[in-house]
Amino acid sequence: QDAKPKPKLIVGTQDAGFPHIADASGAYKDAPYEVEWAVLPGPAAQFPALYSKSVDIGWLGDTSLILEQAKSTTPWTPDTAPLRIVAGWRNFDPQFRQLVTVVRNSADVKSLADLRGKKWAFNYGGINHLQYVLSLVKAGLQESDIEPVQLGDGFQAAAAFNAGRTEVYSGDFVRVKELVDKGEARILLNGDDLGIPGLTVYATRQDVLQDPERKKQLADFLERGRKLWAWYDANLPAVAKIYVDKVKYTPEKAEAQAGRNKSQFVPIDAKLLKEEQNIADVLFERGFIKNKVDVNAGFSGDYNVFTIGGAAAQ
Amino acid sequence: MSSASPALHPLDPQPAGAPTDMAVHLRDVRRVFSGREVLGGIDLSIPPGEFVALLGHSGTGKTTILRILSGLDRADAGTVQVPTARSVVFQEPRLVPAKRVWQNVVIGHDQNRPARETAIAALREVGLGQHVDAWPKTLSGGEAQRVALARALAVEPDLLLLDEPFASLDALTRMRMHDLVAQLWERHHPAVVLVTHDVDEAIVLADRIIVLNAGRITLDVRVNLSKPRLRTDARFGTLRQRLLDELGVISQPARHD
Amino acid sequence: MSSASPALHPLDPQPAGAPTDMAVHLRDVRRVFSGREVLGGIDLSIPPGEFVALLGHSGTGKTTILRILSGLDRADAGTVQVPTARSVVFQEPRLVPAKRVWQNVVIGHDQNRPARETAIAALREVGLGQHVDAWPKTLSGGEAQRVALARALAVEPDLLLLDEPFASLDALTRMRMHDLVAQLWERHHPAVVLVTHDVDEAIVLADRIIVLNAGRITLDVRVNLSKPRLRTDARFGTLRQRLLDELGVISQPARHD
Amino acid sequence: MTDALATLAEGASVARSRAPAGGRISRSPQLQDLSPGEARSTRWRQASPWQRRATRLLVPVLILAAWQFVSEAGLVSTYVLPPPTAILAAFHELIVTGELQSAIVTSSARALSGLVIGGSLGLALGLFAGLWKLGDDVFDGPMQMLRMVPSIALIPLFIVWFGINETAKIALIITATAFPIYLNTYAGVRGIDNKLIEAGIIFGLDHKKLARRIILPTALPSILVGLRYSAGSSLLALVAAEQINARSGIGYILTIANQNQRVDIIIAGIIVYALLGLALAAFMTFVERLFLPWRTDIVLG
Amino acid sequence: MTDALATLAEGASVARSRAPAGGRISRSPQLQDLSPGEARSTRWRQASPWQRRATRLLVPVLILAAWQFVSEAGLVSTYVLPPPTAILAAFHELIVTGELQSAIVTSSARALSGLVIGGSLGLALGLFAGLWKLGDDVFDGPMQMLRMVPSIALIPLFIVWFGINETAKIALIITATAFPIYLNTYAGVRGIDNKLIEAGIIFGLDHKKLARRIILPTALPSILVGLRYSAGSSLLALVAAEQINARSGIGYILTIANQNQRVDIIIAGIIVYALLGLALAAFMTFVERLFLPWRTDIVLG
Ligand SMILES: Nc1ncnc2c1ncn2[C@@H]1O[C@H](COP(=O)(O)OP(=O)(O)OP(=O)(O)O)[C@@H](O)[C@H]1O
Ligand SMILES: Nc1ncnc2c1ncn2[C@@H]1O[C@H](COP(=O)(O)OP(=O)(O)OP(=O)(O)O)[C@@H](O)[C@H]1O
Ligand SMILES: [Mg+2]
Ligand SMILES: [Mg+2]
Repeated sequence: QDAKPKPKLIVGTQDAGFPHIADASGAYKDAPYEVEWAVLPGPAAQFPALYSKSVDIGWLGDTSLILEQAKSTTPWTPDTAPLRIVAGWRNFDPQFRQLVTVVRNSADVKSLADLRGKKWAFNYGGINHLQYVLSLVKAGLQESDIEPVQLGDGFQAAAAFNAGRTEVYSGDFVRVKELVDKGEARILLNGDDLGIPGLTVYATRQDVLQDPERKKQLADFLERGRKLWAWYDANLPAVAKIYVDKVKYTPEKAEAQAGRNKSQFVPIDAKLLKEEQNIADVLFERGFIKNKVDVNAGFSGDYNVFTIGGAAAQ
Repeated sequence: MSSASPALHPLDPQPAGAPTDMAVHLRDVRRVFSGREVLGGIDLSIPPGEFVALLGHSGTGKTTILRILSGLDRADAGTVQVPTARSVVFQEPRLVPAKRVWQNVVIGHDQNRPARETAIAALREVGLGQHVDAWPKTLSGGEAQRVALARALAVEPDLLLLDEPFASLDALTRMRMHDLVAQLWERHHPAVVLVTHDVDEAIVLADRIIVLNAGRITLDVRVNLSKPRLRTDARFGTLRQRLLDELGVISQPARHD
Repeated sequence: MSSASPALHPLDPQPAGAPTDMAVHLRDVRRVFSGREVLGGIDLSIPPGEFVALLGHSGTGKTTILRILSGLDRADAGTVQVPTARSVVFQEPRLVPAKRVWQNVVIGHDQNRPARETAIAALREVGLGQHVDAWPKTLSGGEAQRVALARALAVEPDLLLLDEPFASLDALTRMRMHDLVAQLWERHHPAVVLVTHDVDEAIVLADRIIVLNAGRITLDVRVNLSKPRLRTDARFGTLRQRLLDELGVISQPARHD
Repeated sequence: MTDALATLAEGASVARSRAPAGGRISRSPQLQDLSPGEARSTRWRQASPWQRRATRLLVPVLILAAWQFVSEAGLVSTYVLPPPTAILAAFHELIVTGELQSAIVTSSARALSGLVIGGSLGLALGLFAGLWKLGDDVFDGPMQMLRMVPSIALIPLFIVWFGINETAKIALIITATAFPIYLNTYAGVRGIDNKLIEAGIIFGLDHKKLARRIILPTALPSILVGLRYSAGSSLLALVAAEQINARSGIGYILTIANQNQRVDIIIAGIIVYALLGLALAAFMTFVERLFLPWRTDIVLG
Repeated sequence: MTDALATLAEGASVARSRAPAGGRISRSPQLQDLSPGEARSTRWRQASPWQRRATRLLVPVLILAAWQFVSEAGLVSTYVLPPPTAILAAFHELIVTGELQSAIVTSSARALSGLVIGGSLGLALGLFAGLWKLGDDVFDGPMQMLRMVPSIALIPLFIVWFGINETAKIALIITATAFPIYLNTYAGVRGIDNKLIEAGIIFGLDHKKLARRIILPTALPSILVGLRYSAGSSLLALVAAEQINARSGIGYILTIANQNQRVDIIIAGIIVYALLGLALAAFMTFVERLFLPWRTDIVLG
């Protein structure tokens, strides 16, 4: 009886395990449209896929869109922004720190001021970089006060720190966890200390937001997303198993990964926008972006009702 | 010669004043290599079907003339008119090392079964029936030269250019090759230009002998001896002597029979 | 010959039974190419300083013998003993296209100023003083052959191997080259093996003439004529005839003076 | 011929001792025995096939040993370089789940399609630019420019042009493979001896036949070097190509492992690449033997 | 020679019409005028240098025009492919800040040091493996494996081994450049005509002199193709190398732009690479003219 094929909603992700988790949760099983996942690591692939309509919903870090917005010569407004964030999520469990600034004990850093002159590994762009920049701000230092060691990705930065080539590291915690556990290094600052929202977000194009049919699908997709996170929370071992089976994590790391990725949607509200605006301003002041950004244009709170539910919607 | 006046080539209108009854027509042809004039004004007309031998010291420009006649080189000045259908035996064998001997012989033909038969026949004629499927690199010097000869004779040119084709052949094989060239010439009378260093060979084969010296023609004689030409013939000896003198060879007693 | 019994080579102990007074010693040498026996048991001893000419049809194995003597090819069976110091004129010029003519001549020397002088002197001797700095590709066939000759004569070998070194030279240049080789031989008496297709050339130059036929030596004669050898000499004619008969060439009247 | 040249080594080493000195009138020649079957100095070329095979394995085995030593001595953190045993375990994991097998199949298919298209393109353009000035003028510039574009930088553009499916991946591989064959074809064609071309023209070959009968066969050794290179590039390009919405493949495994910090899998992946490289080399040697039967090798020892 | 061959085209196109048919006794030959200076069919080879230069520019200009059109017509979002004017602005930005100039200097220095070391290595190993079986056995395997290692995957390892300074960057470039020269040297050496080597040995050249006087000069065309490739690779390897603690360089600019999604700068960077590729090609052509004066080109038209 189902002669007409279901419409397709193509959703980008940067987590190769996520499509499997989504399947396992059954959250999208009986949706009136078909959800197709596209694994595209990094914003450099997500953006063109969005723009070229290869995907309808992209998967980004929250600062990625700020950077994208800053590039535009014509300022974005809520109506002209080509892309808008419609939902964001993060983990609130303090046990699963994501972003950290870590120092080697041998470096003899007692206070933030002692960071002066140290070799500091980080990777450019994205959230790890934000951790580095805001750590500097918090310590009251300029880049010229330290010896920055900039690397291509977080893994390289961690390798440099783990190999003893630098004394300080900013970035993802798990990559240096072993050193911290062994007592050779300690956490100096974490993301929350620095007011980094650290959201992963869904962003979509204006044309999706303006098409009534697509809008309905988007709303439904986000509402089912909430179910997915609920299932995830209740099935951590199953998720860990997916990470082991499908994307080759070691069991220990899979467990950590499953725990760390356990998330809930965050309302796109004034509080969040304030934090985001702060980040945009710091990036501008420090010269990392060329234009001032009004984050209201890139964030849409219209779908809070679906991600958070009626209670949080006002 | 039995040839009629040749048809004009449709693509190349005859330059005014060029004789139309000649197979080869060179007028005041010059060639300069890096400032040195190698050919200094060559005038030469060869009627269709004439067999011309070209003598001259090493480095006087014989190969250069042949290259211009073949179209492989372009004169710097002068008029050059040659038949469209030309065939060449180069001074080196020039076999494609990546092709077997028989494929080299019929390199210009459609390479099918009949072509292979043609090649085998041609190779048998030059005494290489055993080397049909060999690679060129495994041939002896004389064998390679004969393959090149077979290749040149497997087509039917109006102008056949032979650059020392028998240089590395022994006396017996050389005589067989003379016969072969004579046969081919009998069959359809191409104009032939044969470069050789062997004065006797020139007299035996050619209608006309030209001596080149320092890039100019210094002698142009007709060989008015009936065939087969015997070295015992007094006129043979006289002609040989004249050519050797022209070439500056001090007479060897043995050459005066 | 003026040579004493040669010293033993320190690295290669003399095989038992091999004569020590010979420059070249081949015993029952065989060579097979892809199943075909090209050399079928060659026995040949050449004392130091002897000038040997090697005659034979195209493809009988002359070059193969020279390659074995030069050390470039290894016999399949038999004994081979040759002097350490050898020099070769190959059947093709084999010049390095990336090196100028003079560098090719002294390819084995330290390439400094004196080497260039040596090269220029050698090139003058072969009549190529003008082509010292030319690239090999710009040479005519005979010029390239003469460069190869100059290269071979610029060293002082105990065994000189010449594979048709005069094939593409005109009569005059050829005679000059004969003189050059004779001079070199006078100077320090190397053993020489000269492959040629010119019977007269063999008689004029060699002490001893060997005819090869289908991979075997079928004639080995000494040339007992005093030098300079005149073609008018009756014994010259007799020897020539004997060689031509051995090579299977039907007597040409002109050859019977 | 190989043997012929091998024998030369001796002749040469002795001939060298000849002094090109003054004008002695007579001399007693130093003799040399070149008889077959003589006991000669043992040289590598006389090593048995087994000896040679052993040597081929020597370097890899040495590397492995050094690696295990470095790991066990704790000279390098296992984060960065896990011990060989850990890599073995990673291989086990990849093979048991069937991932490696399916990756090789998927990736090979991608690499091969890209290689076939890119290679043909490179060959055609290389012939064209090598033989005709017009081709040279029109295509050489763009090719020289194209080859300098880092394929990573092309990903966003290719996503836009070709989408996120197979087309984009194969397009990336094509750009990586076309150039080496182009360059080597071009050079191979330019390196052909004029004399052969001249002979071909005299014997009535038109351009097409000239290309097929003389130029292609004669330039083939060079073209095959290009193919060797392209085949390698096609596999390497998978690392970039399989970042675009891939669910399997060797490049995918590497990318994911990189994101997971599974150094053991990264190294296993590198080893798979290395082995593919060896297999490729062996295959190309076979292809060369097959297509270049007329070539004789020179080997000095 | 070039001219000589160019003239052939005509001869050939006519000669082709000759029928290899039966045994006519007499025939009137079709004649052809080969006089110099005759008006001949206009062919590309007779184009003036200006015409040829214009053609060389044609394709790039066409691409530029198509690009501007596509951008203006709105066929591709400017986010993905900004119009040429935007790229110009990006260039302006890079030049005004002095970034581009310093990047070219820094990167060239890095690329050159890597190229010199890697190239020498590849050349030495290529000669060794090409000429000696022992070298072939010991080095060919590892080289064939090494070339398949994706350089991105080597970065963490190199950080540990070589640190975070220039050494690690240059080491990465070395791995990228050694292989192409190795492969082409190896092939070039294997392709040398036996006959020349034989002559060299007969005239008393030991292995070293043989390599210097005959093998190297004769294999040089092939080695220069390898150099062409390696020079390109050295620049491309910067994209990976300059991820390691770099603050300037072309690769750095590209990486940063990629992470910032500054498509305009990425494209500007690609253009810089393309121009470097052209400059490299021109330079290599110059080098080839300089080092291969004995070579004659064949060009069919
Ligand atoms: N491409 C070239 N560049 C420079 N010089 C050349 C070139 N081709 C030929 N020559 C020179 O022109 C002269 C004539 O050469 P050509 O080959 O015509 O001589 P040849 O009469 O055939 O001599 P041989 O009998 O030795 O073959 C020679 O001195 C040669 O060096
Ligand atoms: N490498 C090889 N492989 C196969 N056959 C070969 C090889 N080298 C030579 N031959 C064959 O051995 C035979 C003898 O060759 P060789 O070169 O010794 O003859 P030649 O007497 O020098 O003849 P020419 O006077 O023509 O130079 C020839 O038939 C040749 O085809
Ligand atoms: Mg000539
Ligand atoms: Mg021979």
